[in-house]
Amino acid sequence: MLTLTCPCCGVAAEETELAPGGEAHLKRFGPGASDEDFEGYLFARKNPKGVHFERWRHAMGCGKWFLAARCTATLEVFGTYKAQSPEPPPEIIAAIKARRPDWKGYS
Amino acid sequence: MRRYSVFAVAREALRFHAGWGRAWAAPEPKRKYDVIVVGAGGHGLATAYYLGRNFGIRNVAVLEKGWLGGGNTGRNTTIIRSNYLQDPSAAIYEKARSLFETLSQELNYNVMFSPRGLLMLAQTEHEARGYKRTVHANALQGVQTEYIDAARVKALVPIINIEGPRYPVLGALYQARGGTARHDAVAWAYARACSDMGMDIIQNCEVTGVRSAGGKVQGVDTSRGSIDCDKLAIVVAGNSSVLAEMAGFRLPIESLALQALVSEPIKPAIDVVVMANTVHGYMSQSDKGELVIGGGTDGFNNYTQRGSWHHVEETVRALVETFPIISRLKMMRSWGGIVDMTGDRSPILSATPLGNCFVNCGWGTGGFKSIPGSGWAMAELIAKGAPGPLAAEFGLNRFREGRFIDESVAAGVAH
Amino acid sequence: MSTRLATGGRLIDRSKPLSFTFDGRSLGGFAGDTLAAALLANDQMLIGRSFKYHRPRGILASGVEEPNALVGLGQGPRFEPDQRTTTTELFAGAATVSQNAWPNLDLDIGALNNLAYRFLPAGFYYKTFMFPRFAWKHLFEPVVRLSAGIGRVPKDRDADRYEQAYDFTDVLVVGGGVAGLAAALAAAKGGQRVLVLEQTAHWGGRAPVDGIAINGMPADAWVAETVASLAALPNVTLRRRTMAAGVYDHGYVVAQEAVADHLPGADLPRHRLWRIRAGRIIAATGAIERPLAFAGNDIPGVMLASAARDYVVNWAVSPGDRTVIVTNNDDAYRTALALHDAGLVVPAILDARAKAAGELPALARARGIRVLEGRGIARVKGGKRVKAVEVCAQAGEGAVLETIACDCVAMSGGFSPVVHLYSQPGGKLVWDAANGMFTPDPARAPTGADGKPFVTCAGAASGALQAADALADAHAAGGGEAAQAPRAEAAAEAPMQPVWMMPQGAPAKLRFKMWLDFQNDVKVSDVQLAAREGYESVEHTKRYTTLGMASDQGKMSNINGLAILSDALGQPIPATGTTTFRPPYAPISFGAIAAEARGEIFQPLRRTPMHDWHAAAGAHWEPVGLWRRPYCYPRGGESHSQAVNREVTNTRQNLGLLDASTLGKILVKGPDAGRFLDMLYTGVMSSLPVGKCRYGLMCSENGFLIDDGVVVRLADDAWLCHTTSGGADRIHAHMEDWLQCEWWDWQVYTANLTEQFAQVAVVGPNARKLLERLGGIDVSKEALPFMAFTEGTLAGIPARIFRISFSGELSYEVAIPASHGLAFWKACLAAGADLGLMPYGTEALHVMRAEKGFIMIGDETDGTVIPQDLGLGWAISKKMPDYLGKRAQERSHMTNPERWKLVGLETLDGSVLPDGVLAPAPGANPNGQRATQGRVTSTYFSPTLGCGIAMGLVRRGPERIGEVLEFVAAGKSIPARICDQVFYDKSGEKQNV
Amino acid sequence: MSEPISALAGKNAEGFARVSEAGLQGMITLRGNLASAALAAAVKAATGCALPGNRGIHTKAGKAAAWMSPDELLLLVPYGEAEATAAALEAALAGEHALAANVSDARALFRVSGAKADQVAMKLCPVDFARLPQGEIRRTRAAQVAAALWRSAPDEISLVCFRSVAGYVFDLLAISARTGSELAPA
Repeated sequence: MLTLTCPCCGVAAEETELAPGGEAHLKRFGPGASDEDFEGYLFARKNPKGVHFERWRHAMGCGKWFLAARCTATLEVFGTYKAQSPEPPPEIIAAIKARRPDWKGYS
Repeated sequence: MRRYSVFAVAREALRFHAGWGRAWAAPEPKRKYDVIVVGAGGHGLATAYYLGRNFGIRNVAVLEKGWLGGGNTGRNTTIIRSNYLQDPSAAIYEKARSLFETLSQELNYNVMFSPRGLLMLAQTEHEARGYKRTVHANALQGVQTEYIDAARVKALVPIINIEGPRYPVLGALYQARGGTARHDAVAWAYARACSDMGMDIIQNCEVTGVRSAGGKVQGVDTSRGSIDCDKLAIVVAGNSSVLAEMAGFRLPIESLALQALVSEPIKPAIDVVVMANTVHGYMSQSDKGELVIGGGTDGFNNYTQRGSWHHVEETVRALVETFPIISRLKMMRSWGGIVDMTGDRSPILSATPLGNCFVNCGWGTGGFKSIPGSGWAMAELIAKGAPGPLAAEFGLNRFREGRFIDESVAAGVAH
Repeated sequence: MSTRLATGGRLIDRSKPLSFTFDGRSLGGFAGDTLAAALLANDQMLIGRSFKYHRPRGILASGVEEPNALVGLGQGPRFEPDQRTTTTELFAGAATVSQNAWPNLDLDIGALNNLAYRFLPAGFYYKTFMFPRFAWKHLFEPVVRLSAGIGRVPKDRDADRYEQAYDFTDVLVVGGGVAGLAAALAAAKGGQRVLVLEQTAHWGGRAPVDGIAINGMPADAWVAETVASLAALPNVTLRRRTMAAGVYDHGYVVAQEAVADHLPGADLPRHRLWRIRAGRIIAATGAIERPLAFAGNDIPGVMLASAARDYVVNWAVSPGDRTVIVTNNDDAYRTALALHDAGLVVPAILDARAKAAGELPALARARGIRVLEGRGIARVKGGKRVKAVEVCAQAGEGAVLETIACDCVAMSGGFSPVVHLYSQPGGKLVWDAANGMFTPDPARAPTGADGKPFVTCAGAASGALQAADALADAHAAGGGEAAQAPRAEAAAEAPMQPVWMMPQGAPAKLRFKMWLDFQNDVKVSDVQLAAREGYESVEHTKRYTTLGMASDQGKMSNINGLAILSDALGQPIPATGTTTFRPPYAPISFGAIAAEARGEIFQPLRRTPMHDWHAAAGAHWEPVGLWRRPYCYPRGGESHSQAVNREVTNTRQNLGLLDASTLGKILVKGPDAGRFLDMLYTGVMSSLPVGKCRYGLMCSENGFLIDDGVVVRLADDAWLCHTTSGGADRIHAHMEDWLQCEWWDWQVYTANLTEQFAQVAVVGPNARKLLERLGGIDVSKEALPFMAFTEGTLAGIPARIFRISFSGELSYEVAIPASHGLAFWKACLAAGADLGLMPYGTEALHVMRAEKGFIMIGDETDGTVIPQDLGLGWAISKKMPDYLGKRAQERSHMTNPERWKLVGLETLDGSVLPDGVLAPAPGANPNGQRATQGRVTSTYFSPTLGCGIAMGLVRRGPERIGEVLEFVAAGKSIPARICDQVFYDKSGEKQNV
Repeated sequence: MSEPISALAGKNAEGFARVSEAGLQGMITLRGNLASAALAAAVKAATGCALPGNRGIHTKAGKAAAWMSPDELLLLVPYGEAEATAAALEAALAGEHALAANVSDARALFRVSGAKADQVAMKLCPVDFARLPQGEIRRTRAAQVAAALWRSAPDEISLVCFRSVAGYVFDLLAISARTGSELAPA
C-alpha cells in the first residue's frame, strides 16, 4: 500500500487516492513517425526490476499528474516530481544514486 | 520410471512407502543442450515436455532460479476455461483445456482436473450481449459454451444472490467442461515426465546473462556456470522484461502484482467456478474445502509478489455481495504473484530480435489454464523456428501492425 | 478427567456463571472463560475430528495457534464455522457444534480412513484415481470433492454488520504482553504517537501465568500499573480485542477489532477492520510453543505445556488429574509446578535432555516430582482420550521402559518467536541453532518508503525468550535507555535441546503415528516420504503433504516439519529455509473486509435529479456505469418489450421525454482550446461557429474509438463537450492527462460540469409545441435550426436548448440547473399531457438510434473498432496533420481493406437477429475454426418498421450491399441481407422540420 | 420560477455525531493563474477572502475561498449569488486565461458535527485527522467516492461530494455515526 507525496499539493496520499499511469518520460510519436518509433512509444516498456520512473495522478485529490522514482523490487520511493519534467531532475537522480550506488543511471 | 497406480500404492503401504523413488532427477548442468528453457513453471516444463513428445528433442535443460512450479503456477486460482471471444485465444485455450482432459492419464500423475463447470455472470445488459456474442463465436470455434438464464444460474449455484440489488444476475456464460486442476501437480507431473525423457530440470539455477554472437544466441550464464545451447526459450512470467533485457530487446510488458486468497476450509458449498466480472471477483472451492478467491491486478509495476490491501477489499466486497453466506467465513491466507501484462492483454509466443531466442510470456492473469496449449504451441515454435497455427497470431509483430487480440471486449476480464 | 478447580482462575468471574451448549448438551462456564476453557472445565476432551483421517481431536493449545479445537458457533444468520474455541470468549447461550464428524462426534463413519491410514500417505491421490478415466470423472472426482472441508456451510445471510476505520500513528506496538507494554511506555515517553494493539481481552500476555516478577512486583501488578500510566498519556491509544492481521508495504497495517463477538445481538458492528498507517511497527507478538513429535501425540489429552499452565492459572481448569510432562527445555517445568501447586498429580517429567540440572528442575524435584532425564515418550496409549504413556530412552528406538498411567500429557518442544508481521512485508530470518528457532535478522529487516527498516520484533518475538531479556529488548526497541528498562526476576533456565523426533531412532511404525500438522493429518512419515520423492524444497514438501496449510497456517507444525525435512535431506535447517509468511496472521472475517459495502451502498449509486420520480413511475432500471437509468416504464401489465415498443411509437408519433442528465458535459476554455479539441477529436472543432453544435469522435492514441458526442461552441474561447453517460469522468481525465503531461504549455482549462445540469430530451413531432407552451425561448425553425443551440429562460428556469437529435425526430435537449431538474421534468409532463407526452427509457433510445443507423459506443465499438470501420469518414478530418489516434490508424492492419465495416442488416423473414451472432465464411482457419466474415453489433425489433433491424460489421461490408449472409445461432442458419444502416427517414427531413 | 432543491433537501441523522445535508450552497470552480494579482483581487471581491495558500481555506462572513489545486480554487458564496458571482469573476478576469463556473448544483455539502465528528470521518477517509488543522481543506476519498473536507467549526467537519452520490455519502455517514460504534477504546 504505497504512500506517495503529491508534489503539486503536498499531500502524502495513499495508494487509494492515486491512479497509476505507467512508465514516465515517454516521447510521443505522431503522424510521420516510423512504425518502429510509434510501436516503441506505445508499447515497448522498460519495466525494470529496480529503479523505475512512473506516472501517477492524484485522482482523489488535487487531480494533478505527477511523476515518481520508485524501486519496483523494494517499493522504496526516491522522490516525486512535476509531470512536466522531460527527464528526471538532478535532485531525483542524486537521491537515487545515494541509495543505489550501482544504478546505471537514467537512459 | 516407477508407474503410479493404486496397486503400487498398496504394495508400498505394506513396507511403509519406503520404496518410492524420486519423482524427477536432480542433475548437474551439462555444458551444452540443444534447447535451454528458462523457467521451470508450468509453461516452461510443458514446453520441454512437448519438445520431446512431439518433436523428439530431448537434449533439453529447464533452468529454474528457485523451485520448480514456484512462480505463478503455484500461486494462481487454478481456473481452467476456454470460453474466449477471439479466435486465436479460443484456439489455444481450448487446445489446453482439451489436453487437460487426459493429462493425468498421459503423464501418469493425477493433476485432479475437475471440469466442474464455469460460469461468467452477466450483470448488465451490455455484459449479457457480450457473453451471447461469445457463445456464438465459441460455437464456430468448436468451444462448447452456452448462455443460461438466471434461474439456471441459481440452480447451479444455490448460494448465489441473483437479485442484486445493485447488479441482478441476468444470466451467465456457461462452460460445462471448464473447471479447475491441482496447480502444483501440473508442474510436478510435467517435471516427472520431462525427467523421465532424460531432460535436465535444474533448480536453484538463476540465469544471469544471455550470450550471443552474430545476432544469434549462444548460451546463458547462470549461478551454476555458463551453459551453451542452440536454441533458447524464455518462459519466465513476471520476469520476462528482465530476461529480455539480458537478451537485448524490450517487450510490450509490465509486471504487475495479482493477489488471491482462500477461506478456512468448509464443507462443499459451491460446485462450480463463478466469475463476476462486473464487480471483479471470482470464486471456486478447493478439494480441501477452502473457497479460492481472486480479483483484479494492482496498477503499478511491482516485482515483490506482495500486492496492495485495497484490492483484497474490492474482491471480497464483490463476493460477499454475490454470495452473502460467506460473510461469516474468514480469510485464512492471501498471497501475491507477478503477472506479465501486455499491450493488448493477450500472450506473446514469438521469435525475438535475437536469433534462435524465443519468448513465451504475457499471459497476464490467464496463464495456468493455458499451460498445456502454451507448451504445445511453444514447442512447435522452437522446433520449427516458426510458429504453427496456434502461436501464429501471438507474435510480437502484432503490436507494430496494430493487429491486437483484445479479450476485454467480451465485457470480461481475463482470469 | 479435566475439570474446574475449586479455587483460582485469574481471568474468570465465578460470580457470573454462563450456560452454553456443545452438540446440544447444556454446559456451564464463567464470564472470562474462553470456549476451550469452558469445554475443558466440563471434561469435554473430544472437540472435533481431523481432516483426512477423522482422528479424534482435543484441545492442543490455549491461543490463536490452536489447530484442533474448532467448532461451529451460533445459529441461523449468526452461524459461523471453524470458530477457534481457544480465542472465543464465552458468552451466555453460546451454541456450539463439533465439526467433521458424521453421524456424530463419538462414532464417525469417516474414521474408517483412519484404519486405511497406511494406504493414504501424503499425495496418494496424485498416484491413484486415474484409471479408468471414466471412473475419475464420474466416481473418484466427485467423492474427493465431497470429502472437502471441516466446518459446516452457513445457510443464511449474515445478520450482523461490520465497519472499517483508518488510523495513523508514529509507533504501532502489536502485542499487549509485558514486552509490548514496556516498548510502548518507552516509545510514548519520547512523545511520539503510540498505538498499542492486544488481540485478547487482557493485558499482560504470558508473564502473569509464568509467575514472573517485574520491578519487584508480581507481573499482574506491574501490568496494571503500566497500563494505567499508558492510558493516562494523551499520545497513547490502547486497543484490546484487536489483532494485527497483516503488515503491508509503507507501514500499512490491517487489524481486526472484535467489537461485539462477545456481545452477540447488541446493536453494534460485529467486527471493525482497522487500516493503520504506522511510521514504525514494534512486533511484540511473543512466541508460540512447539509440540513434540512422538507416536500418539495427537490423542485428545495431549496438549502444549504452556497451554496446560494457562488453563490452570487463568481459568482454574485442570486439563487432567494425572499429567505427564514431556519436554526438551526448562519452561515446561513451570507447568509441572503450576499443576502441582494446584493440587494436581504430575506422575513424572520426561526430559529428553541427558541432564536436567537447572533451577526449575530443582524446584520440581523439591516438590517431590519425579524427573526422568534422557527420557521420552515411545507411544501414547488411548483412543479418544489419553490413558497412559509408554516411556522410552530418547536416544533409543522406542523400547518401552515403563508405562505411566495418566489422562493428560503436557508437551514442550521449545518456543518459536512469532515473526509473522516482520516477515510478511519481506523481513528475513536467521536460524538460532541453540534454541532451535528462527529469529528476525536485523540486517535484513523489511524496508519502507524511505528504504529504512520499519518493523522491529521485540521481546520473545525477537528471540529473547527469558523474561529479563525480553523486557530489556522491548524497552530498547521502544527507544528507552537501558538504565530505565524494567527488570524482571524469574527462575534462570538452562539451555533447551532441540528434539525433532521422539525417540530419535523411532522406526517407521512409530513415525507413521507422529503428528506434525494435527488438522491436516501430516505426520513425520509424510514429510520423509516427500523428501524421498524429491519434493526437496520446503515449498514442495508443504504443498505435497499439505503441512502447514491448515487453518493454523503452520503455527504448530512448520518448524517441526522443517526440521524433519532437513534431517531427511541431510542438510542444516537454514539450508532448507522457511515457507513465506502471508497475511493474515490469524483468519479475519470476510464481513469485516467487505464492511459497510453491501446492498444499496455496495457501490456508489449515482442518481439524477429525477431519479426518485423514475422510481415512483415504476421504471425498470438498467445499470449504466454507476448510474441507474430507466430501461423502460412498464404500464399496467406490460412486458418490458411491450413498454419499449409503446415508448418508441409514441415518441415517433407524438412526444417523448428522456432523462439525459447522465450525459457528460465538459467545459473546455482558453486561447488554445480549439487547437486542443482538434487534437482530441478526429474532426475539426476549432472551425465550429459560436452557437453551433457538431458531432465528434474521440479515439485513443492506439487508434480505437473511445467516445463520441456533440460538441458545442459556447463562445470564442469556450466549448462544451458532451460525452457518453459512462464516459464523462474517463474522458475528463483523458483530457487532463494530455493537457498536464503532453501539451502543458497550451492555455486550456477544463471543468466537468456533468452534474451541474439536468438534461432532458424533448423528442417527437410535438416537441416544439411543448417548448412553446413552456414559454420563454423562441424555438422556431428559424430561431433555432438543427444543430444550433440557444440560451434563455424556459418555464421560468434558466435553460440552454440544443437542437440535436439522436432519434431522427424533431428533438431538443434542454439543460437546466440540476436543482431545477425535477421541477422542469414535471413542468414538461404537465404541459405535455394532451400532446401525448410519455417518458421513455434507454432501450427505446437504443431502438430509435438504431432505426436511424446511429452508432452506440459499446455496441458498434468494443475497443477494437476504429472510426473508419463505421463509415464515419465524414467525421474524420483529412486536413488535420495530427489528432490522437491518427498515427495508429495508419498501421498496416488498420488500413487493411479486408477490415470488417459497418452495414445494415435485414433478415429475409423480418425476424430479429439474435444478439452478437456471426456470419461464417467458407472454410476454416488453420486452427480448424469456422472462418467468419461478419457479426451483428446491434439488433432490435423496430416497432416503427414492424420488423427486425440490425447493424453489423462485415468484411468489405459497404461494397456488398444487397448480398445475403447466413448468420448462425445455435446451429440454426438465419439469412440476412446487407443493406444501408439507415432504416428510417433516410433523407433526415423529420429532424429538420 | 420553481424553487431550487438541493440533493437531499436538508436530510439529517443523529448518532454519536450529527450528520446533515447542508442544503443549497453556492459554489464556484475558479481555474486560473493563482499568482495573478487580478485573480487575487477578483477572489477578494467575490468572497472577501485573501487568496489561500496550498490546501488552505479562508472563510469570511459566510463566504470562503478554498485551494483545490495549483490552478484551481473553490469559492463558497450564498446560493443565490453564485451565478452572478461566477459572471463577475469571468468579467473581472476577461483579460487573462481563466475559467469560472457555477458548480453549486453539481455538489452536495454535508456537515458532521459534535465532539466525536472526527470519528465518523475516520471510518471513511484515509486522512490523519489528528494532523488536519482548521483552515486546511483536504481533498480525499470517502469510501468509494471523491470528497473534500475541512473543519468548518471546532466540532464540525464540512464535506463536499458530487451531487449524484449524495445519497450514498449520506448513508455512509449515517451508518458511521450510529450510536455505540464510537471508535474510542473501552
